[in-house]
Amino acid sequence: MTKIELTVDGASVFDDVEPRMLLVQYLREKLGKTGTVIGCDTSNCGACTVHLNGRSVKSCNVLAVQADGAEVTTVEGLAQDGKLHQVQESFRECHGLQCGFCTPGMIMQTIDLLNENPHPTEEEVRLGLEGNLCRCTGYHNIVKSVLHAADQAEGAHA
Amino acid sequence: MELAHRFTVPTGVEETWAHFEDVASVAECFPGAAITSVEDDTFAGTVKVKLGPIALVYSGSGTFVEKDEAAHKFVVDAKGKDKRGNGTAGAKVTLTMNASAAETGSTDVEVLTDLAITGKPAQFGRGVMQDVSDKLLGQFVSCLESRLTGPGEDAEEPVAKAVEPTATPGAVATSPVEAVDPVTRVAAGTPAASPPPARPVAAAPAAKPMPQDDSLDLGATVIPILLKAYWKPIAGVVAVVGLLIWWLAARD
Amino acid sequence: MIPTEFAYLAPTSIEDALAALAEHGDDAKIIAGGQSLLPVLRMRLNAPEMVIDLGKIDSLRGVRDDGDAIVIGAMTTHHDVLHDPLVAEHAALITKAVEHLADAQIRHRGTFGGALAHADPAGDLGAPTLALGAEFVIAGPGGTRSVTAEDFFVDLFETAIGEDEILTEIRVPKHTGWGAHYEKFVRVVHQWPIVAVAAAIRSDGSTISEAKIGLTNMGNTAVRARATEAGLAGAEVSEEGVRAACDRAAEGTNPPSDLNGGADYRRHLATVITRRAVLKAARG
Amino acid sequence: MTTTQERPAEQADREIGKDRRRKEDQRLITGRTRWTDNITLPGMLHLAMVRSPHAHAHVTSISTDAAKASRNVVTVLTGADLAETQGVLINAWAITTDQVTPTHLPVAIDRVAFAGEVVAVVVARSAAEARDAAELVDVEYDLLPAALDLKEAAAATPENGGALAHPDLGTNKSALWIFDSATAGTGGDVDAAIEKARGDGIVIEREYRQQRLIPAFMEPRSTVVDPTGEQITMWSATQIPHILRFALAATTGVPESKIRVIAPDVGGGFGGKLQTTPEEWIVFAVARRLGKPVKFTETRSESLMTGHHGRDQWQKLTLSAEKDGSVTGLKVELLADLGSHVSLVGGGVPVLGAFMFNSIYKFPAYQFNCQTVLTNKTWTDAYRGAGRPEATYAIERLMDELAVEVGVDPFVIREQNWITHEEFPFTTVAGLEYDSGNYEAATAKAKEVFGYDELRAEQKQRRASGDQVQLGIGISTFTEMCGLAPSRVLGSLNYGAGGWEHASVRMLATGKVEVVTGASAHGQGHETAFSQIVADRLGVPFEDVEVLHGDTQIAHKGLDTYGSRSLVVGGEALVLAVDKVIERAKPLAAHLLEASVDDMEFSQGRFSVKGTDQGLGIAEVAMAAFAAHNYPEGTEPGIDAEATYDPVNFNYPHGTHLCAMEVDTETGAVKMRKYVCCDDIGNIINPMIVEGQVHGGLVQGIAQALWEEAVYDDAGTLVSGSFVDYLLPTAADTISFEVEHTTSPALTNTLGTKGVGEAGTIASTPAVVNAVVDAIRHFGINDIQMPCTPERVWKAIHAKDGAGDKPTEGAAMPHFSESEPGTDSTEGAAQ
Repeated sequence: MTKIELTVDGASVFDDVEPRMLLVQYLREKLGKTGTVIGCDTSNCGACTVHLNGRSVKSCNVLAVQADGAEVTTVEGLAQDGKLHQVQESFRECHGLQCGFCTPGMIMQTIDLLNENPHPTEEEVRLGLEGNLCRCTGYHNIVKSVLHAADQAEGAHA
Repeated sequence: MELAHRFTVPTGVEETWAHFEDVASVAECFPGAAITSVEDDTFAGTVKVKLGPIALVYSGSGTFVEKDEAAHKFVVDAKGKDKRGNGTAGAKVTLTMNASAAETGSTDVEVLTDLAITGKPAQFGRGVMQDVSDKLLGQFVSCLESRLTGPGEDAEEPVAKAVEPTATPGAVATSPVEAVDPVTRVAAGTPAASPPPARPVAAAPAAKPMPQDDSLDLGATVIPILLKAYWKPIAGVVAVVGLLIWWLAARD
Repeated sequence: MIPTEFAYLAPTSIEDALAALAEHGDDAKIIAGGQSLLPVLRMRLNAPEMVIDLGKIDSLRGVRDDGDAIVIGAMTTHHDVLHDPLVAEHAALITKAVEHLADAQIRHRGTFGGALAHADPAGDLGAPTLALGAEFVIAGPGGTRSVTAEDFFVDLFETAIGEDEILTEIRVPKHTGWGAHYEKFVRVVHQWPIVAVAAAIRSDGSTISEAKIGLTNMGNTAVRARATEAGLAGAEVSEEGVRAACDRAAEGTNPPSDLNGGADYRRHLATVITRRAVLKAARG
Repeated sequence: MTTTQERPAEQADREIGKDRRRKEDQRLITGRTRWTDNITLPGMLHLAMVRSPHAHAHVTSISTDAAKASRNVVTVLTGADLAETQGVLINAWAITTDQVTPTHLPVAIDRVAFAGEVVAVVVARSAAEARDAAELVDVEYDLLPAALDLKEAAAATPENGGALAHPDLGTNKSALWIFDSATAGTGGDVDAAIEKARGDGIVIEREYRQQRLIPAFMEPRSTVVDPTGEQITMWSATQIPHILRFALAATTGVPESKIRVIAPDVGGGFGGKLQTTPEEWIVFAVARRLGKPVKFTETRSESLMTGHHGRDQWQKLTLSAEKDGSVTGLKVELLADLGSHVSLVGGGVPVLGAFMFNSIYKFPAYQFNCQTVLTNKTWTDAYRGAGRPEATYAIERLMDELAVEVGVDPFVIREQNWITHEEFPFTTVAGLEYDSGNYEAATAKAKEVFGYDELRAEQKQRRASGDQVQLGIGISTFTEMCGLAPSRVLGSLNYGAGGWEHASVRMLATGKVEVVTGASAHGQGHETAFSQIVADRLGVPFEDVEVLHGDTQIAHKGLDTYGSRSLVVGGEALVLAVDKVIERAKPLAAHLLEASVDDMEFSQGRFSVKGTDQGLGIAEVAMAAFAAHNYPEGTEPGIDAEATYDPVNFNYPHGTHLCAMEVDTETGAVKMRKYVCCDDIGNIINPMIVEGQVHGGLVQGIAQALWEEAVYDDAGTLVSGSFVDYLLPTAADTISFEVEHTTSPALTNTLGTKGVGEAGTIASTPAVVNAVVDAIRHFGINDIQMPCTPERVWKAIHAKDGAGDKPTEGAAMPHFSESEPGTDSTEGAAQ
């Protein structure tokens, strides 16, 4: 067991974990953050995407011990005071989800993408989501959701 | 998957055949192999394969299912399973010797290998296990070659005596040896090496530190000391005893 | 799926890491970004008893200017390499290759040195570092040594890094002002390249004076397209001007055959992709 | 005759037709979800499966001692240990009375029949420890020859020494299913038609491969069973909680009333979760045996290897036509790979296509025969479209070939042969009655939006200039049968269950409405669409409707979700239930208003007395029923109602899909440039959801055309067994689509709706392949086998100059716009 100390969705966590435990398992099994899900075992699908120190990572591809000292944000930590994040709103507005299993990862990756490039083209959005698989939407409305979120943010700043 | 290798050694057929009286010496030629027991025509042992991020240990046994002294042919059936239940590996190796037509007193040796790997290493193969298979088999054959050639001979002589490449037209190159002129390859700085020592067959030490255990680091390539011609009837999807590789979508 | 049990160390200096490696030897596995290692451990295709994490060694991160070369710390993430102005200015080929390496999440976590040490022939960094003549600095118990890219990539997943050594940094000779392009051929974008070509071209816009070309997934390691490089010197920057030289791109290669294409198809692809990469590099 | 309507203008006061944002989304976008794998119960144990790495072998010994001794292991069970209690897996659809159906045990006992079959189960206190111990289970196998190749397996007999998937059965042939229009009385003799065409018409013979696909839903399957209490509760990531409960009861001896199955949030299915799985049976058996809650969640690699696969057919097709292109006959001979067992409805999948090869065309004669074949691979079953994509692919590819042969635009040949809108209702040569449709209208709209003529001009120009990038246009004018299904029809096909659906409506005292449906959504948006239907019909606010589903204790009756049935069958049941509520409420309202029942009117949620301003809202009536202080003598104090709807016919959506593909002739790479579809799915409840269904369907169909294939090696190992090798497209591999609609309301249900869940998948695959072939036909190419990989395309293009493969069969055929009809590749027309 290895001691770790980190911040998850704004709350500090102290724990003892097996070194082999993946960050996604830690979030799900020990913290009950089941909003973050596991979709594959080869880091292709991106369903487990969270932010580690402000950057999107695949939490199935990080050991919990490697997150020691880090700040982790999951899909469950996005809404503030009951108000959804703009990207969450946009996914609902544009029907960017169907079964919803890939959605937490898509949303977390979208937020990262827009942080880096607030005004992406459609092509940039599509490339920016290359690490996230969806089987329901054909991506059409996911892309629309991301572009909508970018527009809304622009509108908010204007 | 079937793989074929051919080479020529500068000894007569009977003398060459005699080398195979020792069952273990054949089995131990398999890269990473450690023989734990030999009984009549059957042997048991382990094969440890390390390749990049992967390390697997197969344990199993092999049997000389056919040994035809008159035809100078033997067939070995070997099978093993991964220690962690990741799957199995099986190989049927058919080795035949014929007096060389090209050079009196020499023997042409043909090694045909029918390989099957099951389980995770095959499931996650990214379809390229062929290359690894060739590589391991190439090392196996190199080792056999070195034993037949006998210790002490240097690398140059067999090259001179090697048969010409017999790759069939349109054949898929399966070994660097085919694509690169062997002389160039040696000249290009591949460290010259002696044939692998007798047992256990560790990979030939290169210029870097190597663990001196019984594991095979595929990296520690046994230097080809003879020019070999590799060919392959049909490139199917693939596998080899103890040849395991797998590729992943992620990168460091 | 969950890896087998292992112990974990996160040393904060290279010396401590080397000491740990010396102590645990064959039972230890180094984890850099872990983006290739962790899937292998999850699949249980390896079961190290000890995992040594280089993530807390700050000195292994970052890019610096070192006269005629830039030096990239082995633990610099792909994302940081991609956005580094020194790399963009002096080794644009690397910027281009990293841009489409894996995906954003993996670029945030994966490291430049980790990917190179993994030595996947289909990895995106072998070809550009080989083409640019990078040197690999390796620390070991006896001190530090430097290995050329030609010598670094030994074989399939095999490098010149010894079992008791650690790759610490990569020195890339400056290619300031060279045009660069990394052209990747895939069926779907999250796939490993079927073939990719890294081309660095020095030209005045109409005539090529020098070309350096690395090929991805055309053999057990990244390889240089030497015949093409030689043929491009003095070539006009046009489809026809570079065609003959690029048609020789697959010479001396030994590409694999797999579900995505046979060796013969890859050899053909290499010539086309090389031509495209060269023209894009030369034309900026 | 069918009249096509424009979509009615949105009315502010009507819910139906509105782009209502989904009720489901709040929990899904915030991560407050209920996936099965999220469930944790006190004392819950975890399973790991020990699976065979061999495709076919005798299990000679299993040693579990080391595993049992491993840390935190509760027990290790083999098939023999579970033999008494594990039950069997059922085949619910024996397509013929003499179908050969191997016994399908959840845990194999003495023989394994595919790589991935479970041979032992480890139970431990954590999933990691279960996996650790699974590695220690030592299984010895004695290898048997494996039947892997479909054609070889079909030909194997004990006499010729071919490998048999189940040696004890003596054959790999499971069932031969035949439909012949001459025998059925629905058309002529196809062999006669072909024979005639060989003399004076056109005969096109082709063989197409439907490669094996994997549904690859994003949520791996997971099952939790809690035996605590009087009932055994199973949570499972399934499309079919009701069928699952029935099958568990039928095969384990546990009374159905003692089993509760819950499908909580389910992350996609696409047919892949229309299955009763060994893992579900195993978890059920272990939980019962140990009396503790047990969970099993598969890994992605297990999912790809052992979740059922789809498609996998060889199609031999013979189409006959007159010289002018009028079709005269179609003969279809299929080999369908079942895999190792005949799974839940696996054998029936090709039969679902049997009635669709003739599609929208007026074939005078038709024959379909299908041989299902057992092999030592993962079993196959429904995958989005199930039978109909295969049929549509074949006929739409053939119509393009016929157009080339005749030398006309592919639209001309389709128009010449399709059912015109005046001819509806139309009974087809396969015996189905198409109730409504308008192929002309959908085609005209699709062509216009697509810019068909402009793209054809560009194609011509590129071809003339020998452009390195060639352009191809692909057409697919599809129809399908969905809304599964009239129970009597299913009975006649020997299917083991019916095709009805159930709904109930519960009027709560507080004015809220609980709607219970037997459909079981996994991404389709039932909670939203069904709320819209109820809100409109009952006149209550959309927000006041709560849709409950996926729990056999709440939705006690149902037949679940598949085959584009939820709206057209489940929605109709809901309409019936709502109407019953209104009928039940009416006497109570009349009583409360002191009026005659005959004077009551119901409109927009309000009962009123004709000719007065007196009235009562439905919520008030519900409250009155709850209070029950004052209700008519001889009635019950309640207005809740339920209904079961059995459809009278299938449902026939159709549409025209147009696709432009660019082919890089230097590399063989194909790239989609434009995709337009115009679907006629009748009236639309929620256009936003419908478009989402179409988009997702399109990409799955496109993926079959271009990327996906489950590949086995010679030993029977699935080598595309992870997302590294099984290539799902990403956002960067796809484009935005233009989705249009025309509307011919279905005449067989109240709402006039048609199913849309599978339409995109069914239509898109042939459109894409037609476009790829169209782009390079001038190289002498008339087919590219799916998936159309760059290597296959490049080799086909370069076949002539010796750089690639042999030319495809009949490859000498020229493009229609450039040459005379008829070549020696096709019999008949050549003079």
